Amino acid sequence: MIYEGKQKIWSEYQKEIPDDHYFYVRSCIRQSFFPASEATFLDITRNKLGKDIFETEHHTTCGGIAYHSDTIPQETVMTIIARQFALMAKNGYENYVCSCITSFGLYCETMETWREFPELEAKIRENLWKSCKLEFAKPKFLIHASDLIYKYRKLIAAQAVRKLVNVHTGEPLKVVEHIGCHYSKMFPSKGVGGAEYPYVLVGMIEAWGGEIVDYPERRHCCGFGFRQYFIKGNRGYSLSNTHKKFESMEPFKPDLIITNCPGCPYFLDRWQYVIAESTGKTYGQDGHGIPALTYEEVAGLVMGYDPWDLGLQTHQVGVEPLLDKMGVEYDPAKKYLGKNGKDIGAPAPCSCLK
Amino acid sequence: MKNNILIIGGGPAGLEASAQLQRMGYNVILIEKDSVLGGHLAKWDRLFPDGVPADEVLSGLIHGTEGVKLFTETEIRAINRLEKSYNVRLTNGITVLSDAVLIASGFDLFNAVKKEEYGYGIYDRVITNADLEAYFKNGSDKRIDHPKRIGFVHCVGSRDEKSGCRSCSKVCCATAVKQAIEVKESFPDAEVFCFYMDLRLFGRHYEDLYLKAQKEYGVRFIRGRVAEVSENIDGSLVIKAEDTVASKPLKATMDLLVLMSGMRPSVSGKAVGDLLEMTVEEDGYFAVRSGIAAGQRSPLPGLFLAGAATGPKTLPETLADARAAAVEIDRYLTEIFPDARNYKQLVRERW
Amino acid sequence: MVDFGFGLVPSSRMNLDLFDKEKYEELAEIEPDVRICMACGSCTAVCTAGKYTRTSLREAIEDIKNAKPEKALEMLRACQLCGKCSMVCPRGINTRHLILSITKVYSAK
Amino acid sequence: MGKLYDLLMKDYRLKEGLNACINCGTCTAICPAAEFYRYDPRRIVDIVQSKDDEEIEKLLKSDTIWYCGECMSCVTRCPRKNAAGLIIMSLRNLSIELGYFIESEKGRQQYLLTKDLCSNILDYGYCVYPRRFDYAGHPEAGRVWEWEEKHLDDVFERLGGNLDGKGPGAMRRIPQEDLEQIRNIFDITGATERMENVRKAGEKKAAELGMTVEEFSEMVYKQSDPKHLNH
Repeated sequence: MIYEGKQKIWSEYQKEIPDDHYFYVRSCIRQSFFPASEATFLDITRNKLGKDIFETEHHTTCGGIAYHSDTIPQETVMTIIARQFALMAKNGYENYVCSCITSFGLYCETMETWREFPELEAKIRENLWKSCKLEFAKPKFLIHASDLIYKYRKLIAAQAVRKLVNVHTGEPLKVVEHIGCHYSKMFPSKGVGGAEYPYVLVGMIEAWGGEIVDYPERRHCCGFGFRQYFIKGNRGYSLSNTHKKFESMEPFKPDLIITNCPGCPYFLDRWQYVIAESTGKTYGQDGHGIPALTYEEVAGLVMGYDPWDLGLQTHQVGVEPLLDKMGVEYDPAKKYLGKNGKDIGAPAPCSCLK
Repeated sequence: MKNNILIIGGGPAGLEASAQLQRMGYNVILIEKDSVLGGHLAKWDRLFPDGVPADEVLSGLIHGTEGVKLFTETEIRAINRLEKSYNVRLTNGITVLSDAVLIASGFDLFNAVKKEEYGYGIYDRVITNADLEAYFKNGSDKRIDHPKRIGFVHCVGSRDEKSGCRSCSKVCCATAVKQAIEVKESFPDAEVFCFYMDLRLFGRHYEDLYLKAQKEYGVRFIRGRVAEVSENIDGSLVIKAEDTVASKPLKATMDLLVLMSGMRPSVSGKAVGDLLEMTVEEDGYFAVRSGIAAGQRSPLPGLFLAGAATGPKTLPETLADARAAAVEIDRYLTEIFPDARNYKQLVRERW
Repeated sequence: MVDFGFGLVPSSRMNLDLFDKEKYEELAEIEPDVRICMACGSCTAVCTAGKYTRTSLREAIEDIKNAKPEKALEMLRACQLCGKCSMVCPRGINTRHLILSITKVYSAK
Repeated sequence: MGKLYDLLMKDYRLKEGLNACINCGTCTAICPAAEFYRYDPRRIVDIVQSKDDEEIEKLLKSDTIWYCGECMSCVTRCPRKNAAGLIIMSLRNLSIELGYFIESEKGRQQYLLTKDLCSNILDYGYCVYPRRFDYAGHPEAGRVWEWEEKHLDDVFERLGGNLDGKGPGAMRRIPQEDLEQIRNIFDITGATERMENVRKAGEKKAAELGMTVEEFSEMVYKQSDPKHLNH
């Protein structure tokens, strides 16, 4: 692997990311499964970086999951998107930051389709007025929330209390990055680093002291596949695609997987559980899995957030080996406590996965 | 009849046209931007279909240019069209008043780095056709270390709109087959695979070469374009394609992957064209005057084109082009150019 | 082991790393023309058995090269050795001999 | 030639997604579905560009068009700037519009998908809503979800969420006025009509099979014929 070759490509795919004043839009999956990640993101941008980032309670799903499950027409999803954009403009913002990768890809595609077919844009403008009495607007900058963390990765490193380094050996942690397919595969120029060697997560890992490992199936989808997951009869597809990735990364012995798509950390986590429980195979050390974290969680860890405030207890793959390597202090007894130490029980143990 | 003729480009087209025009008695000035003559031919080891050494062909071409005024490491600084002739200032300080100009600026090899998914310049064991020729010529390349499995990827920067190159580069299929045979000669134990979309083996003896590669060398031809390449922990490469004959995705591990970089319009040729405000077509190559019968004439009177400046060509085609250019230049300089009174009308009628 | 109601499913991806070079050389030894097939499909187009069954010499040759010899044998099982394919092969392959050779080499355990 | 093709061509996704295909196979080479289903996106594109209505109709009624996971990895690969994934989306769209989807096992799944995802959006403003994501239906969500499901309010409170709460925050209760607007959007852009049609088609199919809607739903959720898979 020739590092300089990648650098050359990275230098060709740098997108403009505005400095401040962001309109934040949440992700259905991230909110449902990783609510602490979004909370951490807002805390970092607002309180650690001092940025203005605004959220309105009136925004909704973009409809992307329903759209990519072919349950709603294109015109419907485009009008919902137009509504989100209108809310941004109404609140005086023009920098649109979304938490979801499916949304991000869909926004890019929608803007591109409107550009190519102005009559469609006109139709959506009309739809928006008819249905919501809102004025049509488009963002000046469309960015994914991971783009923002990427932009401020060095500021975060400056405030970090620890690095992505094994404190026992002094070696950098080996990190696998997984980019959501819809981040840049459709529009390579919209993603930091392009589609083949995206830099958005690599940049974070480098800035925070980890070592990136590139493995043959790096570019492959996690296997979500929308309808291929939601319907039980189709889940073999989803599972098998994740399995293919893990078989490919196994020889590299990664310590950690970092993701920027909301769904991927769920699938890369839970499918390890299913593979372990149904076949006995595990990919981490001594029967453990490989933790698959969101970029917000990884940022939070280096900045010294408590792992249980970050929600790491809601991953099925245990994160303790990673925390031990990083020298993160944590109280195992507090892992599953509710707010203010409330006892809310704990998950049943797995039969195979540690 | 000692007209000055300026020939731009010292590759096969420029050399051959120089030789022909010199023999006809013209005063030929040949400029070449590099320090050596021959263009890509100088970097190639052997040529399809019969494997003659490129050196031999090149020295033959150079030999024919005796008497030609030759300037290497020389480019054009400025060029003006006077009433009939071209006033050309060269970077070596010399100014030439030329009655006819031949652009033989050739092609650039596609920069394989741009086909990002193949990882040239990123994965250690991905090389190009040009790298392999250099290896055959010089005998060393640390990326080539007793490979057991070698893959050839056709159409790299050809027939690919994503890389901005729609056209077929014509020579890569035959080059791949030739190199597959040669690599098998160098490493008899190796398994060799060619991944192609269509095998365009149109020329004389090319099909024989293909048959030979299959029959005598056991080269495996797989119809399917390579979709992506990645690197294993041991540095070997994983390639993915669809075998479109079987309608199934496939993967294979390779120790060496050779990308058949195609032809792209020459960047330095384009710079010369810009000085003359010459039209290029959508594909980036220079436009000939009109249609298929235009031969070597450019839209500008007295300005001619030969070789890959007007699109991908094989070596024999390039040489034929050069000879045709010589004939057309001669015709122009004898039938149109001398008639000062009727020059404009003759240009209208016969250019 | 837990039953989730679904599980890993088989891959269709052909893996050329599994190609049995020695066996193939054995075949090429007795029928060298296996190397020169161009996969044009003429044989399959005229195949008598192919009209009624899934028989295809073109596919069988592909299957062998793609490390799926069992599929190749399956592809040739209904062949009646009528020889029409040998009449149309543009490369003049002795297809009957090739079919017999494939069966001989790859059926042997 | 081409009544169905003409209908397809009205779809912006097809206009964007279909240029002339050269059958190179780069899409299939990396397609997650081509590996785990009996599926070849290259052939789908080729059939559509053939404009052969008979073949297109077969596709619209088949399982084949439902194998794609819409990851769009094919878009990055195509040397002719085709988008097999977008072509699939327009085929699915037409299959639903014409009611053909109900003919195939995989297509039929739209009945459940439409019901679940659209009602999540209309009822809550989210595509996924944790109270409707049950461990029983999703055993792969793990022991940890089994636990979270029992303590959703506590878990969300602990993790800085705002489950069903007022104001902004993760999984907040989206105000009724906003849900009204989403419903209006559904009404005027054809989503409501589509939901109705899909529901009716599903119920009709259930009746044809002599099943109650519940039995039908259960079957659609779990059924997977081995014919979809490679051997």
